[in-house]
Amino acid sequence: MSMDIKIEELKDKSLWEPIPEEEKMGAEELTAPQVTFWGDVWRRFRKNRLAVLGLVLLVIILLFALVGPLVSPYPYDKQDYDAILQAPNLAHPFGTDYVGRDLFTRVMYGARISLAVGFLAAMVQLVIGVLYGGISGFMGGKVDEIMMRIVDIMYAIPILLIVILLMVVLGPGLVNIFLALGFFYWLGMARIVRSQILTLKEEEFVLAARVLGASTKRLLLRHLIPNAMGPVIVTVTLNIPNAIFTEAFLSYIGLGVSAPMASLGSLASDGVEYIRTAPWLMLFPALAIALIALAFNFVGDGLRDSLDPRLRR
Amino acid sequence: MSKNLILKVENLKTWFPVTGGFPKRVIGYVKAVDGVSFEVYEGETLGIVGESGCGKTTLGRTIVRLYKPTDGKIWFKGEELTHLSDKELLPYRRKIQMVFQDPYASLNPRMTVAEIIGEALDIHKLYKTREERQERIYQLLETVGLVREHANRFPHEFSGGQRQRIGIARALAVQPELIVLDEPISALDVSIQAQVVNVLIDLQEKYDLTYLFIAHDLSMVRYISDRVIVMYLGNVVEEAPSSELFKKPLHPYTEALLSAVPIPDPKLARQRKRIILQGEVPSPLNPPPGCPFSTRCPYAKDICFKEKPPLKDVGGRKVACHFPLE
Amino acid sequence: MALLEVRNLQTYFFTYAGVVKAVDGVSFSVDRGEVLGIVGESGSGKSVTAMSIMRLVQQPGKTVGGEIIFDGINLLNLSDREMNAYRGKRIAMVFQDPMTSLNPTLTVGYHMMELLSRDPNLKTKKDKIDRAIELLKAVGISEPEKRLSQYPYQFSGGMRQRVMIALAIALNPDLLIMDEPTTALDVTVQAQIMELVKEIQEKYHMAVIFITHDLGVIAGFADRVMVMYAGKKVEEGDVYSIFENPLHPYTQALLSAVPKLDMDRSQRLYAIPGSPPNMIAPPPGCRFHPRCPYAMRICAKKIPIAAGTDNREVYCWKVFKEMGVVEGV
Amino acid sequence: MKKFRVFLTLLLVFGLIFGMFVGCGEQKQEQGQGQEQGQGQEQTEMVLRYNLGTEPETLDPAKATGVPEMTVMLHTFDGLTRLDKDGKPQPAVAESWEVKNDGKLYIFHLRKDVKWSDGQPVTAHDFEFAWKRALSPEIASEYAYQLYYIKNGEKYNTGEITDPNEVGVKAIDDYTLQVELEQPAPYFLSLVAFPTLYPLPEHVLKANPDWPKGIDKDPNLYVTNGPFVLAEWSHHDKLVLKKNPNYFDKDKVKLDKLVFYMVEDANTAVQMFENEEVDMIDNIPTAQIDQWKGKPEFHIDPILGTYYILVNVGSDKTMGGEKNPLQDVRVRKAIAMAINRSVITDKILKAGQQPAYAFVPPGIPDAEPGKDFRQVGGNYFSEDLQKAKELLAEAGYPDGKGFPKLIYLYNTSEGHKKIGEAIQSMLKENLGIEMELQNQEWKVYLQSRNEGQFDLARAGWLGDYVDPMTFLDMFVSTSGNNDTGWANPQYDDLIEKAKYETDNAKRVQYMHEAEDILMQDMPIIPLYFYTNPRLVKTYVKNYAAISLGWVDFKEAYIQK
Amino acid sequence: MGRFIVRRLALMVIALWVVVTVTFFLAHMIPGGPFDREKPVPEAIKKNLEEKYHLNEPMWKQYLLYLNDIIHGDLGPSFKYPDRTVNDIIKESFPVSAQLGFWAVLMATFVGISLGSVSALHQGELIDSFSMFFAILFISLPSFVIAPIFQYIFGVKLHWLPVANWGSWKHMILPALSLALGPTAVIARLTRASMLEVLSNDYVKAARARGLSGLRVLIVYALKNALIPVVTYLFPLIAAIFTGSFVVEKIFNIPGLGRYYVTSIYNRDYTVILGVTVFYAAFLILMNLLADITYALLDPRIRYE
Repeated sequence: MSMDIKIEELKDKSLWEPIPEEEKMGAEELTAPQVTFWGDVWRRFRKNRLAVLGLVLLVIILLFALVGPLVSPYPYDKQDYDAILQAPNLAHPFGTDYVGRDLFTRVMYGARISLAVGFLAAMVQLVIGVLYGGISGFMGGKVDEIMMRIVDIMYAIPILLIVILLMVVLGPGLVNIFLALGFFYWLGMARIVRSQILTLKEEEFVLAARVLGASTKRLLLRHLIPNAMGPVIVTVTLNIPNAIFTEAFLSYIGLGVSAPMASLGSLASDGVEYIRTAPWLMLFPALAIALIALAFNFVGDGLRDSLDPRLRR
Repeated sequence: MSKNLILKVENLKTWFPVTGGFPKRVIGYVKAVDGVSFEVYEGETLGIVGESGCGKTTLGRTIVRLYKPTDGKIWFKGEELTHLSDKELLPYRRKIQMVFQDPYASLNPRMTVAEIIGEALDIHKLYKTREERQERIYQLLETVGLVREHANRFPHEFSGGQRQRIGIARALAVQPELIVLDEPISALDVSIQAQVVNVLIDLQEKYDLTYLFIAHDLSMVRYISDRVIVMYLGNVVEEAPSSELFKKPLHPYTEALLSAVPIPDPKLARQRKRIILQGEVPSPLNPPPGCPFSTRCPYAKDICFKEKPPLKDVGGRKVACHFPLE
Repeated sequence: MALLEVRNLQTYFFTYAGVVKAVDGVSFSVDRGEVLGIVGESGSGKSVTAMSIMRLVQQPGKTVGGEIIFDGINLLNLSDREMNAYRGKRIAMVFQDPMTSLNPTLTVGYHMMELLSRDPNLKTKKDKIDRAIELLKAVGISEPEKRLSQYPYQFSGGMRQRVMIALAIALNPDLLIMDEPTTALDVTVQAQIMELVKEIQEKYHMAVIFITHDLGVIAGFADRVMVMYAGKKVEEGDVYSIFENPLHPYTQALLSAVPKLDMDRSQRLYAIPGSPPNMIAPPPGCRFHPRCPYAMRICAKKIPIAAGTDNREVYCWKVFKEMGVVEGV
Repeated sequence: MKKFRVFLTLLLVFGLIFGMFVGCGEQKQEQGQGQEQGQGQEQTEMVLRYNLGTEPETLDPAKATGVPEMTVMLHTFDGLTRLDKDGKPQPAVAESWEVKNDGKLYIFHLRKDVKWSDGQPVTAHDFEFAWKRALSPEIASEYAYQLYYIKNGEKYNTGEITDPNEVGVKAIDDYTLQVELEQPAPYFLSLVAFPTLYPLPEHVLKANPDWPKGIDKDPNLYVTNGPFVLAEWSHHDKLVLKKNPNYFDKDKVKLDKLVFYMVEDANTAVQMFENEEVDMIDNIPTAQIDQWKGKPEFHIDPILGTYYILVNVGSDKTMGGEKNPLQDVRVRKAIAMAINRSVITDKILKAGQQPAYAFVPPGIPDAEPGKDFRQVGGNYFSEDLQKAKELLAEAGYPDGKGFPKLIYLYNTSEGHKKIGEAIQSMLKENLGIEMELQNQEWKVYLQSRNEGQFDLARAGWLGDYVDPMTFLDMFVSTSGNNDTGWANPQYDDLIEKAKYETDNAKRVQYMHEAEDILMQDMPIIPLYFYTNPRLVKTYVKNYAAISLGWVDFKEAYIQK
Repeated sequence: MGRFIVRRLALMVIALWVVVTVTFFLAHMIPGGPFDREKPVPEAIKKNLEEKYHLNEPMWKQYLLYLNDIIHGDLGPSFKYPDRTVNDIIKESFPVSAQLGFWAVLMATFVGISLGSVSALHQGELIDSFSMFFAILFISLPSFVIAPIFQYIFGVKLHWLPVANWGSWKHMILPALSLALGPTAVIARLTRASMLEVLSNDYVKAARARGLSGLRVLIVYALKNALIPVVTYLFPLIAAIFTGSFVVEKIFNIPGLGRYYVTSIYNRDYTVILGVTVFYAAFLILMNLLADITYALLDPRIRYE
């Protein structure tokens, strides 16, 4: 407290002179330090141990998946019959598979395919879901009613069963997986975007833009969609591992990517029968899936927390 | 005060349908604004007061055509607006602007201040070169007491009062003639309210603006307005010049409202006799058949429950009451 | 002896951006039967002060210093269980937003019965129901029997606040803390509630701490007023002298920022320049000095010390100077 | 409070509903425990548990088509004959038979002590009834063509004639069955050991035309004449047979119970075997073979089957749209010679498979007693990289230059994928031929194969009966199985001649000549001959593993 | 509420019709038919078979025939298992899946809620990160990896539990555990998020200010309200889990409904494909409806209409 101030100290006359206006801390000084919206999110995100761990993991995994197969001394489909089913060793850190291919390279390559499945399926649902939900929420009224009833009905469709059916109809392959997944996985996204748009539509900044005479395009592109992105990004992040898992499941039932292309899911399901004799064949791909899922989940959870409007202001 | 009519509202109704049942159909209407008429003259400030749910915000938003009215007419300088399409409205959007209540919600958090203000200029193409646009933005910021360094900052970096001034700058950008101020200060701290009010008054004098000042804070309304409209349950119950209204309310609701305003003076506050209203505001879905205020009016008589009193002239003022106070 | 004596209370929030000293060395006391108004704007620390007394400051906040002596006992030294015996029973609290203060999934009756089961005098269920009805009646709720089985959503804001008050007074507490109980309400409802609070306070002779940002609300109600700014007390005194003769420039500014009854637009309101300080890095010295029209060099350097007479306390170098304590300046 | 109670009530209601399920389960549970106890008391009950691998589609002999159904019904029925462990027909219900009219007329003399499990005697009428039933269009039996050898069988089945009495099967008296054939069929005595030709209890089916519907709920409805009778059938779970007390040959039957599990997951099956939950399993995952090799539980049983590559020679263009080089026999031979089969059998499959350099697998007797058809026929080619390269160069693709990219089609499965990947890598490395792997789900694959939508396709064939014909008649130009587009009139002629030849030595000679032609033209490239790796607990004795894929436990027993 | 249910049931009929139609035509679009085998069936026999099952009729007629059957509650005969009807198959296998699912849901709910609550109460602390790490770990491994590992550890290595098959309670533990892991994590996260939201509510603060004991506030004020979204998640979860999982049922050889998802498609067993899909869809819709009703019961603020 200030009680220890000595009267003597206060005798300095200069202390009692008024502060000239120009020396005062600017009256219009901004109270908050300059941070952009995402800068603020990042600060919050950084405080979340698991989220940061997830992000670091993700960067490492992406690096391995993108660069790894390029620098690896073994092509992913190079077979070596003299090195069949080798346990992890210096030459092959993850061991080799049943035709002597380097598992480390294959896992990196598989991660690339799995991530591609995840990202692209997410992209498809992002595009369809955001557009569908955006239109439904923005138009409102009858259009919204009908569009949402369609979503309700589609929700009653057992998605996985239909995806399997579709995969059999379309045949296996990477592109078909995107199609089959994207075809149905946008439903949740559409609902999220719609409810976001519905709330945002009534926000005053949107009303303000309307009063200024902003066109529909401007309203959607500059005001509504950018502000709905928070939950959308979180959903996408959390859906990427879902897509990867679905691909893994499809691989397990024989509807995944075609050989010798390999996804983590197909590698792991190939490895299952080696659980006793060459456990690394299952272990490493499964571990890679787990790491990717963990990373995305951590990042998604972290983003959700740091984007949470209740924690802002 | 010049007596040029700038805005005329006639029997305006804004009802919101309520749906339900199976199959879905309209089962009723929230009669947020239910037959409101008034006139606004150039350069004046018309205050609109009432408690939450009285329809004052809906009225404001209907005037700027955020809502399409169910019935009635709005004339702006002789032009009827209710039938215009969005495209046809565009020129009027320049003339009639709005400032919103919540300084936190009324600015897009993803846009910088320059973008927010510049958007108004973009929509109405109010500049020729980029430099001119930039200059306009700086100018507007300075007009509301901010500095040009603020242009590239984001809204959340500003305090409530500063944000509200950004909102005002945005409205000013298109050089409007009429501004609807929808509770522009009620979300602000007391010490900040005066900043904003002063800016508003300065601007009005400088640009000869007409204000529609919507508020629930009576003391501020009294201070800033030339005339005041009191709303209750979607209806205008009283209209009078500001000073007269506060001196001598004619409607029992106005009287009760005034007596409820806290007075920052311990002695006066303790002496004052308050009129404490009983009960709750009825639902706008099912307004009372007679006078909207009849259910809570201490002076209500039989006729008040049966017949809705019209807004009629009483010595240069208007009141909607069967038995105006003497 | 005062019923409640708060000494040098410090409650800080340890946020990711830094330490927010929401309440930074505040002292005051409340006597039995006395109404203390705490006035301040958002961020001034008034609500945190109340929560500190209730020991309900939540993560990442923590009361890091000071004493809260209630009826001779330092509440900060109590265990959670011991503190619970005080809450509701000896110190009750009413919150700002009546819409969210009741559990939406429980009936009003459940809220009341749950609390009344702590009253040893009410033995049977019927006793409790009778008491609950009596309480609802006391706060002006009609048809209390029917209301007991209703859910909060079936009540209007004003009604809910009445329920909150009924809950607060149910166990006859010695001290009632009201944290902006009328801010979220319309003026006419605010008037109703203030009337009710006044009535109850007089009837039960409770001590009340009434927190508000609106000086007008407490003018007719409080005995004493404490004004807070940026986590610190700036002025305290009895209600008449504060309103008639505000000493601190901030209190003065607050009063003159509101239009008086006889003011018209030719007279401008006094607008306090600038914005409330950033609480992570508050200005040094007097926290108000950047916005103060009288700021002197000392204001930017030293935290003001208390000045004032008997029932008056002001923390301002200008007032200090005018009192002539330090010779020659 | 009220709502909280509603919530609790809701929970309670759900609890009750689930309780019902749990209740149902508990009943089963008791049964399960009973069995486990049974397994413990070896003296009183001898139980053998075998993994069938999948749920039998039906236990109606007329409709059954697969090995699992075959395996079950083998134990519940006896036909006129029964195959021994070498696949040779031995007398069963028929104690003797006469073959007349150049092999076109069979007269079977039935045992008189054979009874249905409900005590009624098995008569020749039951055979006549069963066979005509299987042929009737309403039953729509998929294997009805097994009876097309019988006079007018096909005509009746296709609706050309409608009077069943015109079909050439007739019970002369209760214990004499006369069968007239369209043409001589040397393996007809084996055929009568198959389910489609089992007898059926006419008295039961007359009363219950929907038979065998409902046998899963009441196993007693399944009236049979085999060593075992049905005791329990819990779908997709297990099927329990118990010893048939009315069986005429019951003295040879030692097992009290035979439990068939339907574990589809091969990996799970192995783990169950290790955890003493099953006594015998087939289909060991190749991944785990190394681990079991050399252990007494590990058996490699023979099975009649060949794994080969189908070559699409019928189409002028490859799947990529370029000129089809596979029409050139030199290219086909080059590919055949460039594949290192021992890598596939020894390093990938590991279950004792034999590299195949011919089509008909070993295990089929030649004309001369004691000789094997394969042994007599010998190998048709050998792996020779140098020669392969030369052939490819001769065909105009030195080092694979200009060779279009081929599509290798396989049905989705781990094993096929591995082999495909190996071949892909070998062709690329050895010949410079690029190959793209394309997997399809089984029935899509069948359709693609049938429509010629492939360049190369994996294929496999398991014999239906122990005779080269079951392999060779696939590639006649009119065969529905010949998806190669290859047609050789000479070949067709030889097969036709072999079919009607009654002199076995000549017949076999025709078939050797046919195989010569097949391997000369090479529309198919053989890879290896199948084996049937099994895990069998050492205490399981005297079972008969039949090279057609199934196991006969009639005389098996357990000795710990 | 009554009207709401009627409306939802009407929507359910439409939804089921859509499901039937989409599935019907998709199923028939797949190349190959139920009677295609490697050894092709002679044409004449195929004709007999197709006549028997009306597969020779034009597609629209088959569709109408099927619609007619399904309206009468008859899902038709199975093609693959000629002696069984689809109704039989569902009647026999659903209780098995449901029983297994019940234990899995119970396990998931109990562990999930505990993990989530602990995590929320200690937000930002180490135990929060720890709980969430494990919760997320649970959903990070595909069940076809976890299940064989369980079999190996608890069956082959430790001999504690049977590797597979169906029968005693012992047989249920591993598959139920495999099934429960994913939902456990979801419930844990859901509980955490909703608990955090509830804890930030004024009524929790107000309850504490009234001096109610910590446990009471936790259960009556925090947990009870936080569980509302969890309970509503439970119903769709029940729909998903009670109808069985292909992977778990295949690996543990459980005679449940889930096995038919994939196998019926592979077999082109049209009626089973349709039957299983329609049953699942109907169950899902019913559960969603129950979820909404429960929501209204638990939260008095929600009133439909």
